[in-house]
Amino acid sequence: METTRKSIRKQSLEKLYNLLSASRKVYAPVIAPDKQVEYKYNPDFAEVTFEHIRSTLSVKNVVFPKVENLFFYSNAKTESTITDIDLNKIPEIVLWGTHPCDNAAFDILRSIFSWDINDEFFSKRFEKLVVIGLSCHLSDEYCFCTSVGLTPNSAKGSDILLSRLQNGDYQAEILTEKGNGIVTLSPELFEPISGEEVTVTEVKQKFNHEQVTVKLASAFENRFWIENSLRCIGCGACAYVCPTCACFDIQDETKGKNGKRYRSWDSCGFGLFTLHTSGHNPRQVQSQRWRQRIMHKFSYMPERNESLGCVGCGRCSSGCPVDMNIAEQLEALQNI
Amino acid sequence: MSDFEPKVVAFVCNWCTYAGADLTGTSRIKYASNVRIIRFPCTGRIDFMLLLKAFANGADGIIVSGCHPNDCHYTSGNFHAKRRWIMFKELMDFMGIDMNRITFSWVSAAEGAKWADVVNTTVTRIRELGPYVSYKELVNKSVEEEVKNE
Amino acid sequence: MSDNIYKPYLMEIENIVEETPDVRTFRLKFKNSDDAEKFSFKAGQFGEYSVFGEGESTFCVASSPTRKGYIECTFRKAGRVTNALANLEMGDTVGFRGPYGNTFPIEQWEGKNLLYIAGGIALPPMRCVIWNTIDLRDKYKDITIIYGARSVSDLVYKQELKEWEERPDIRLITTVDPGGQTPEWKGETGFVPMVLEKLAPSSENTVAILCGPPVMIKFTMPVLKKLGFQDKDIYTTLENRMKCGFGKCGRCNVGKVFVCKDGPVFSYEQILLLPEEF
Amino acid sequence: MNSLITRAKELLENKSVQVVIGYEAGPTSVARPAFITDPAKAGTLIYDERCVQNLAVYLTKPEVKHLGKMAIVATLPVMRSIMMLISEQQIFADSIVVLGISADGSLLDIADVKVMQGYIEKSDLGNPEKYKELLAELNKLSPEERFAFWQKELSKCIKCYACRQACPMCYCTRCTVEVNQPQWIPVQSNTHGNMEWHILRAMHLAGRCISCGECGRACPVGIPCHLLTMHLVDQVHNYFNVYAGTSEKMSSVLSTFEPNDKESFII
Repeated sequence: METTRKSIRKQSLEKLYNLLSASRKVYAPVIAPDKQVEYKYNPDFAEVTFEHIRSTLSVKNVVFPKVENLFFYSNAKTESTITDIDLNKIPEIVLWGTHPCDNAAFDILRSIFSWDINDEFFSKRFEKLVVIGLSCHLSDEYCFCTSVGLTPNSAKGSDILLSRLQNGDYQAEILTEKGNGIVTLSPELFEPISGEEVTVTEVKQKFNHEQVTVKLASAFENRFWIENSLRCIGCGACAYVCPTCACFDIQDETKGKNGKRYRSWDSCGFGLFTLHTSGHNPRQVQSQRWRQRIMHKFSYMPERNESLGCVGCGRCSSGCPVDMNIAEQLEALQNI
Repeated sequence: MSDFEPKVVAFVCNWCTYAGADLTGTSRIKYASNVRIIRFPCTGRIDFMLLLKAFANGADGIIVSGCHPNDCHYTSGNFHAKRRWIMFKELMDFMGIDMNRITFSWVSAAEGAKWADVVNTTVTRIRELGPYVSYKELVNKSVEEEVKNE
Repeated sequence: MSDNIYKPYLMEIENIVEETPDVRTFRLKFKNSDDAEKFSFKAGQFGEYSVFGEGESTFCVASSPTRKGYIECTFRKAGRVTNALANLEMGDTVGFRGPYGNTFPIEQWEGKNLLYIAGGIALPPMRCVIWNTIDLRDKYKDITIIYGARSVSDLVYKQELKEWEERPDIRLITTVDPGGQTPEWKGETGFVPMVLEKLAPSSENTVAILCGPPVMIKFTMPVLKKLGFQDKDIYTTLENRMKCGFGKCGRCNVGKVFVCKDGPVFSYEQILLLPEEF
Repeated sequence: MNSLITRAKELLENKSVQVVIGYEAGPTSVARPAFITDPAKAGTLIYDERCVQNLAVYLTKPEVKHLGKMAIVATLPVMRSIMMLISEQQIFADSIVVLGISADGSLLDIADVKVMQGYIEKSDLGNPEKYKELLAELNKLSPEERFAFWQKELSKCIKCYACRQACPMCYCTRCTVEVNQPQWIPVQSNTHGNMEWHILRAMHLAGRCISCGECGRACPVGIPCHLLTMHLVDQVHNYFNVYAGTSEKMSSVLSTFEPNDKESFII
C-alpha cells in the first residue's frame, strides 16, 4: 500500500494510546526507577517515555519469548500423550514507540524462522504484531544503524512510523494495512501534515557492511579473532539483549508425570553451546565463539538468509561488561 | 485454616537421626504423621538445593537433622553441614525466605523421644504459620510467566 | 499432524536389542497408523528422539528405507537422554521427529563398487545405507564392509555381521584393536587404517563411505588417498550438537553450512571446503 | 600512570612476562581490559576511576594463559582474587607478576605474595562503603518486603550468566547449572528458577567472595546480585572472623570447620 503522511498532536497521541490500551495489549517503553528503559504491557500514558535511546532488552520477546512452550506431555510409559499449544490464543500486540532499528529486526527474525521450514510459533506472533515505531531524535556513541543500511528514521518494519516535529507534535507515516487499521479506529486524530520539519538525530556511519561481508568471507583463519576476543568473558549478555539473535535451546520440564517441552533463549557465546556428549567441542575457545557471532550476522546470514543479522542498535556493546564493541571491531575488520 | 495439614519433609542422616526415628517407633512414642523422612548417608550430603526443591514441590516445613557434633559417622560431616547451614540460614533470611519453617536439629540414635519432640514442635509451629503460601505463589507465578505470552 | 514442527510422532518400542553393554537398538513403530503411512525417509537422514521429561537427542535412522512400517535407532548410553532411553522397556513410548537432513546419493552410486569403512558406534549411521544398497543388490557391483571396534564386545549388530559374513555377495572384514580380541576371535586384529592398507581394495569405479571417530578418519584418509580414491568419491557424515534439526536453533553450523540441513552426509570434497569448526 | 607504563614496558622488554593484563581506553567513555604483549604498546595502559573490571577473571582463561607468563594490574579486589585463586590452587603464586595499584591509584611495589599479603592485611577488607548502605537498607526491611524485593529484581534475570562469567572465583569449566543429571536449576528463566540460581551462586561463593561487586556491575539488566554475596561476606566475618583472599594458605570457609563454631538455631 502507498504510504500516507499525516500529522498527530501530542494530545491526540495520548488519546490514540488510551484507545489502543483499552482494547488490546500495548507494549510500550517506560523508564524504571533504576533508570533502565524497559517495555511494559499497557502502562499509563504518563509513564511512557518518548525520550529513550534504547531499552535495556530488545523487544524481540513479543515474537520470540525468552521461554516458549512447544507442547505439553504426559509421560506414562506405554500411554504417553502430547497436548498441542493453541496458537490461536496468541493475542494481538501493539508495539508502541519502538525505534527503527528494533522494528527492522523483525524481518531478520522472520528470515531465520521461516527459511526452508516455517516456524508457526514465530509466524503466528509476527502476524498478530502491529508496530507503531518512533524515529530517533536521540542517539549515542553506541548507535550504528547507518552502518548496516538503516537510518534513525527508516520505516522498515513499522506499520506506522512516528517522527517528532519541530513544534513537538508528531508526523505519522502510515505504511501498511495494519497501520491503516489503527488509523481507522479514530481517523479524526490524524490531521493533514503541516509542513513542519521532523527532528531526526544523526548517526555517523562507522563501516560499510557490504565491504565487511566481503572481508569476512576470507577472514575465518585470521589472527583478528584471537587478538580481539581476549577480554570476552563468555557470558550471554550480548545475545540476550540483541534484537536479532535467535538461537535457542529446547528442554523438558516435568512435575510428576506431566510436563512441557519449551524453548528458551541461548547464546553462541556460552562454552557449552556446541559441546558434544563425547566431550568434543567444535568451538573450544572464546575466540571461536566470538568469531561465530560476528560471522553469523555479517557473513553467513547475508549469504543464506539474504539479510544482514544486525540492525545497529548497539545494545550488545553498551550491555557488555567488558566493552566488546561490535561496531569498532567491524570497522577494524573492514580494514584488515 | 483448621483443616490444614502441614507437609513436612525431613532430611536426616542415616546413622543418628534415622536410627533415632526408628527408636521412636520401636518405643511406641506417638508423633505427628505429617513428616516424610528422606534418609541421607550424612548431613554433609544434604545439599541446600534439596531444601529449596522441597519448598518448590509443596513442603510447608522442613526438618534437617543429623548426629550431634563429634558423633559423625564420617568424623566431620556434621561440622561441615553446620557451617553450611549457618550460611544458608543467613542467606535465606536476607532474601526473605521464612526460616521459621526449617528446623535444624541434632538427634542421636538414642534420642527417640527427642525426635518425636522435634517433629511435634515443628508441625505445631508450621500449623500456626499456615501453608507456605508466598513460596507456592512464587512457584506458580513463575509457571504463569511462561504462558502469559500466549 | 499439526503445524507444530516441534511435535514428535509417538512411537512404541517394538523390540530392543542389547548390542553391547552400553549400546542398544530400538525398533520403533508408529502409534498412529496414519503417521506410519505418510512417513518416508532416505538413507543417511536423522531424527530427534525424545524421552518425555528428559529431552531430545539426535541420531540417525539406522534401518533401511526399504524396510517399511518401522524405524530403528542405535545409541550409546552417554548423556541425559540416552541414559533415559536405556532405561526404557518394550512397549514404552518415545517421541520421534524427522526425518531431517540430506541423504547418501545412492542413485549416483549405481553400477559402482561400494567400500564401507566404519569404526565403533559409527556403524549405525552407515547401517541404513548398507542395508539399502544390499536390498537393491543388483544395482551395485562389489560391496565390501570393513568394520572395526575397540574390542569384540564393542562390536554392534553381531547378528547382522554374521548374516553379512555368510552372504556370498558381500565381503565383510571385521577387526578389533590389538588387545581387544578374545581367544575365539576369528576376524582381524589391528586398527582400521592398517587393515584397509593390507586389504588394499581397488579405487577403480569405487565409492568409499567412511564413518568413525575423528582419530580413525584422520588415519584412514591418507590410506584411501594412497589407494587412489578421489575426494569426490569418499563420503562421510558429520555430527554436531543440534536442538531443532531444521536450521533454526543455530548450533550445528560449520561455517555457513548447517549440518542439519546441508548434511549430515558430505563428500570429502565438500569437507575440505569447510572451515575447521567440527 | 607513567610508572605503570614504565614497569609494564620493562617487564615485557626483559621478557619477565609475555603479557601484561591491564586497562586501556576504548572508543567510548568506558575503559576496558587490555592484553599488552608488545612493549611498544605499553603506552596504551591506563589506570583511572573508569577501570572497574576485576582482571583476575582472566588469570584462569585458557587463551590468556596460553600467551605465557602474566603480569596483572591489580587493585585490592584483584589482589584478593589472586590470593583466593592461589589458595584454591588455580594459579601458582610465582607465575604471576602483580602490578599493585593502591587506593589512591599509585603503583605499589608488590615483589611477592608475602608483600601482597602484607598490603591486603593492612587494607580495609569489609564490603565497600557504597554497598554497605544498600545492605543496611535491605536488612532494615521486613522479611516479606525483602522477599518481594528479591522477587522483583530476580524476575528481570535473563540467565545470561554475566554475573558468573565476570566473577574470578567462578572458574569451574562446568557450572552446576549446566549439569543436567539431575537438572538442579531450570534452563529457562523464570522468577523461581532465577532465585534458585542466585541462591546457588551466592552459596557457592560464601567465604570466597572478595567484595569486588563485579557480578552486579556486569549484570546487563541491573540486578544487584552482588548484594547477595556481599551479605554473606559480612556473615562469614561475623561468624567465622575471616575475610576471603587474605592469605595464600587459607582454605575455603565452607570446606573447613572449627569444632566450636557458634550458632543458635540448631536444637
